[in-house]
Amino acid sequence: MKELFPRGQVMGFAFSLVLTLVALSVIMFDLSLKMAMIILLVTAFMQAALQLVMFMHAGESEDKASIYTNVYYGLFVALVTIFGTMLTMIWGYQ
Amino acid sequence: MKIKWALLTILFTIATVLTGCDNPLMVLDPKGPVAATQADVIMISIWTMAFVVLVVMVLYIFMIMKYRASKQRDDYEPPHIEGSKVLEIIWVAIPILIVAFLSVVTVKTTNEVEATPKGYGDQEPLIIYASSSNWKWHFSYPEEDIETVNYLFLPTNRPIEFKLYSFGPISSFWIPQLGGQKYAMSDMVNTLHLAADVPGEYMGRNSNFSGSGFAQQTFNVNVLSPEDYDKWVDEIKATAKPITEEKFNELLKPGHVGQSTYTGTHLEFSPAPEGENAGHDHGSSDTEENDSKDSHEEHSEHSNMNHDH
Amino acid sequence: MDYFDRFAVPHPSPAIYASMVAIGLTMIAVVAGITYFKKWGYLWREWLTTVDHKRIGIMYILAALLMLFRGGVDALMMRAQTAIPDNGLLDGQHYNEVFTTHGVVMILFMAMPFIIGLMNIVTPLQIGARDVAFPRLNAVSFWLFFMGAMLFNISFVVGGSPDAGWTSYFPLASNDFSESVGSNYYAIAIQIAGIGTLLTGINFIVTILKMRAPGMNLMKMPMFTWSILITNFIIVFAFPVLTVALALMTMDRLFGTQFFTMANGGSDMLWANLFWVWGHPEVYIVILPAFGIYSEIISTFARRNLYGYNSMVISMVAISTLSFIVWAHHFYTMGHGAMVNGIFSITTMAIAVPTGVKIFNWLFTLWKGKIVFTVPMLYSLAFIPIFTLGGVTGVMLAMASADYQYHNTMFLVAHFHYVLIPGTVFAVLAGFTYWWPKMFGFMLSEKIGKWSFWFITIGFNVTFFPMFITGLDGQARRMYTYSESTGYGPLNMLSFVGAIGLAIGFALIVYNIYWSTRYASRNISNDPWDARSLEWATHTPIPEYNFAIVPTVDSTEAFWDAKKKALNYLAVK
Amino acid sequence: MKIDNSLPLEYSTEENRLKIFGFWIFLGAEIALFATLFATYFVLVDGTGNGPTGEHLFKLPTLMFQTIFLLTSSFTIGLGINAMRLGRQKATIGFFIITLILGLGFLGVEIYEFVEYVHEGATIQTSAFLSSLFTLLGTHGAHVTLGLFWEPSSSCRSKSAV
Repeated sequence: MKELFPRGQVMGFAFSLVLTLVALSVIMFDLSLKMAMIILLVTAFMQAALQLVMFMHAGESEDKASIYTNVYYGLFVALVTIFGTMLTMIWGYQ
Repeated sequence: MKIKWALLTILFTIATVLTGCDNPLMVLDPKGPVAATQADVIMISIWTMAFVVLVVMVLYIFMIMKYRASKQRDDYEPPHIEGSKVLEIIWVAIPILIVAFLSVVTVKTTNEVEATPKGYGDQEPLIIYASSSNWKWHFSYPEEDIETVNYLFLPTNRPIEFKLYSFGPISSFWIPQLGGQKYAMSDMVNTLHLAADVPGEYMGRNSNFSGSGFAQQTFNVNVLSPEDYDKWVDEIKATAKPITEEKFNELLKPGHVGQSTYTGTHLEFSPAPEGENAGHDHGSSDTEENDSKDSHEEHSEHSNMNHDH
Repeated sequence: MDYFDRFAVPHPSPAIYASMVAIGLTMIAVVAGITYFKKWGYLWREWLTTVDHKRIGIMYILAALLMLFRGGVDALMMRAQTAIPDNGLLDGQHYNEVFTTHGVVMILFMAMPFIIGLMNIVTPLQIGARDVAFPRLNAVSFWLFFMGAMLFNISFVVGGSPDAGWTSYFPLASNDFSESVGSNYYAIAIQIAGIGTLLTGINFIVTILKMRAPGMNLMKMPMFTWSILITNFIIVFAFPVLTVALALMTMDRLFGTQFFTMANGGSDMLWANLFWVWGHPEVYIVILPAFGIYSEIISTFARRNLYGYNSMVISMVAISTLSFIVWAHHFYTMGHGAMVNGIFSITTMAIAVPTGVKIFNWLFTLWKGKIVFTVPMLYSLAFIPIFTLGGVTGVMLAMASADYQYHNTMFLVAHFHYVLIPGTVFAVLAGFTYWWPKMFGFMLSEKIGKWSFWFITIGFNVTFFPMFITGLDGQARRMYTYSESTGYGPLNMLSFVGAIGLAIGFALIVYNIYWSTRYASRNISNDPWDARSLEWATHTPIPEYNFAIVPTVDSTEAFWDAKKKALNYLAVK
Repeated sequence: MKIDNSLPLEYSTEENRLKIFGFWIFLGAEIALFATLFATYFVLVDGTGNGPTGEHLFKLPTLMFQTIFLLTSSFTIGLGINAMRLGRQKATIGFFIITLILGLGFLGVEIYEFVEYVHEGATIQTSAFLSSLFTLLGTHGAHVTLGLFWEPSSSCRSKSAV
């Protein structure tokens, strides 16, 4: 039975639940918008990283380097798209 | 090397056209401080880039003249050369310096053209609402309480702030000899700072494609001395009819309408999309010049009207 | 809207009827010809259902050439209409459709498939692979592209071409201002082709990263393969943005959503923003492979190895990263403050640095070389000065304060044609001529090729250089007419003359294909150009499995080195 | 077919190795796709027009359920793959079925949520904010749905491999 529940995965699951609780706490306690956004972003990123490494086995094959490069490049493009769009569409008009 | 001669001839013609004063190109023939700044930036960049082109061309001509097969021995074996750290660092470093120089110029002048022109800061700017609709321009002078269609009168030596917005597709408000263009859009107001030094008649147009009547969406710009300008305003006030909502809606219908003049402005019944009328909020405020007592209801009417084509 | 109206031509003109008849007659002729020669079985088995990367590549190039002529006819019509002031050849609406389809067809259905075709044919051969990683997916990609292209092209027969510019800015492209169905075809046809391109991107990344010949580590890959790898990364990360943008456009037009509307909180600027988040990387998607092609050709015909291999690779990686952070320079005039425009000016100008590195590396590849002026080499050499002009005008446009005066003018039109025609069209023509003997087993005529080269190069400069001047004189782009008093007439006439030169050049290319197919010698070696990379190591015609024995590689120019050591490489010949 | 037993089951053939790697590249494209949808949402979040705002619509319990369902399902599919690698057929199928149920649960809650929104007069056509919200959530839901179809088909294949 024990072999069906590898320690790492169970721990990972528990940790992801904790991250969710932290994210939810933002809504529970009336935090400032800035604080709330920071907490949400940090937990979201940790959550994504956790899923990639723990459950999707990003690092187990021979293509580890390519896969990580791809994911990092993807994250770079994602951040640029989101924050760049905010910059050109909203923040840039002060 | 026909192509190079062709290119050189063309370049030469350009140079003569650029420097020859008979019929200078509009953008390089500024009649106001903003356009002058921009013409200066353009000339700085042309000279800098001419230097780059020169370096490339010299190297290029040298390489293809000297190393063509017809000039080599038959048994000549070109060597294997990996590259050169020194040379490669040089052609990274020099472009970086050039780009850095142009960056400084850009940032400085962009800030300049986005503000009241230098030397005009002590004067109250003349605010003109310039709105586009298919395919015409409406100019509202809140200060004088008059409105013109498809032509503009401006005084010299006074900073002018255009408030740009659109009753239809994105349009771009452009008077090349007074300064660069900016978009007029339906859900927000853009501010364009210009000023004119020299009285005269200039071309203005929408330069952003907006449908089948776009080519003719032009307007005349008449720059007058302040006295003549005041005279013109008085004359309008004495002769023109007031603009009504019906008349304005009539004007908004797609088509070309020629020039016309009215007393009063459409801002009273159809306010510009700024402040609380803005389509979307960009955080902090655009300054509230518009003191009409519109309510949200009126605004939604206005945006519906945009929609009912 | 009546049911019939959705399919009828909204504003029939003789030109459209003529094209409809021409399309109909051509299709009948093609079907009749295939039936007469009993080629249906051959066509079906060997081409339509093929998963062979070489044949798929050839089909891509064939489609691209067809589209080149479609877009070229559009271009000629535009130049003819503007050749004289107040010309009445086309009306405003027709002109708008013509420049819209010219833009879309040339970028998405000519440049892209031409490059993807060359990449299909050459990349697996250059890395010593037997096919791409997912051959069936590759065929799916091609057919998605082809169907997208055909859907876009028949739009003007069945409902009217899109008329809002290739950028389709909202609200102009919304139901309010673009009532005909043309823009729906735009959204859906490009979407279909775009998904095909995205799949190609994934396919080639996996192929290049996983299927290289033993010994060929990343820094031993030929430069063309490098450029394709980087291009495909840009495709994979940029095309999803287009997918989303077009989906939102489709929903706005067909399902009444409010993304880009003028009321209910929509934002027309968001379309412009998303379009260019994809659109700027797209420029590099069509230009980086060209850089790869030139690197191969210049080093082959200078008879020297590529100068500064490492800096060539680094500069392409730098360009790919920068390509994602410059898009706002397409709308400096949208009203952001000096801060945003300053940032994007600097990132844009920064691209000049890695691009400059490449120009100098090519120049120094010629150094101490032994230059042979073949047709592919002529295109590559003409590229350098013309592209330099395109590049430096790009730096000028990047300067926000000055861009307020260039934006939306013929200056901009001149700039991007000075970048895209030498940067992409010359490259695909060079690559096409260069790899032609490998594809078909005979060479294209050098003599006719040189004639078409000179017509194209001179015609190009005569067409587009005047636009720099009319742009600075205040001529906006996309104007279907202008009055005589503007003084734009003579230079526009010159452009038209140049366009005719270009047309003759392209017609000569077709004649060259015809002539060489009939008369060129079939007796050529596997390596007729005395080239340097692996695709020349295998037999001509290329066997279906490419290489009987997968070659082992230990340098960037494995095939060249083997020839020098007089090794009977791969047991060829 | 050459089978390499030193690697986990999924990697044992060259074809599978290419497919898994290709799927990772595809995930890169998915990152860009969702980033664009998020960017759209962030830009339009204040574009509520005359429609309801997010504060008015969002409810904590449905959010909670959805999150927990999804997190647990990725945990159970991980356990399923672990069991598959151990060759425990029954456990594998059990975990896969639990995953399926969790996925269905998520979709159920999402559909319920959408119906609620529409009842409150918040449709995809009401405002830019709602257009972007429905599109973002809908695209995610579509991914979960695709996963639901894919999972049984791939587990059938892996069952035959076990």
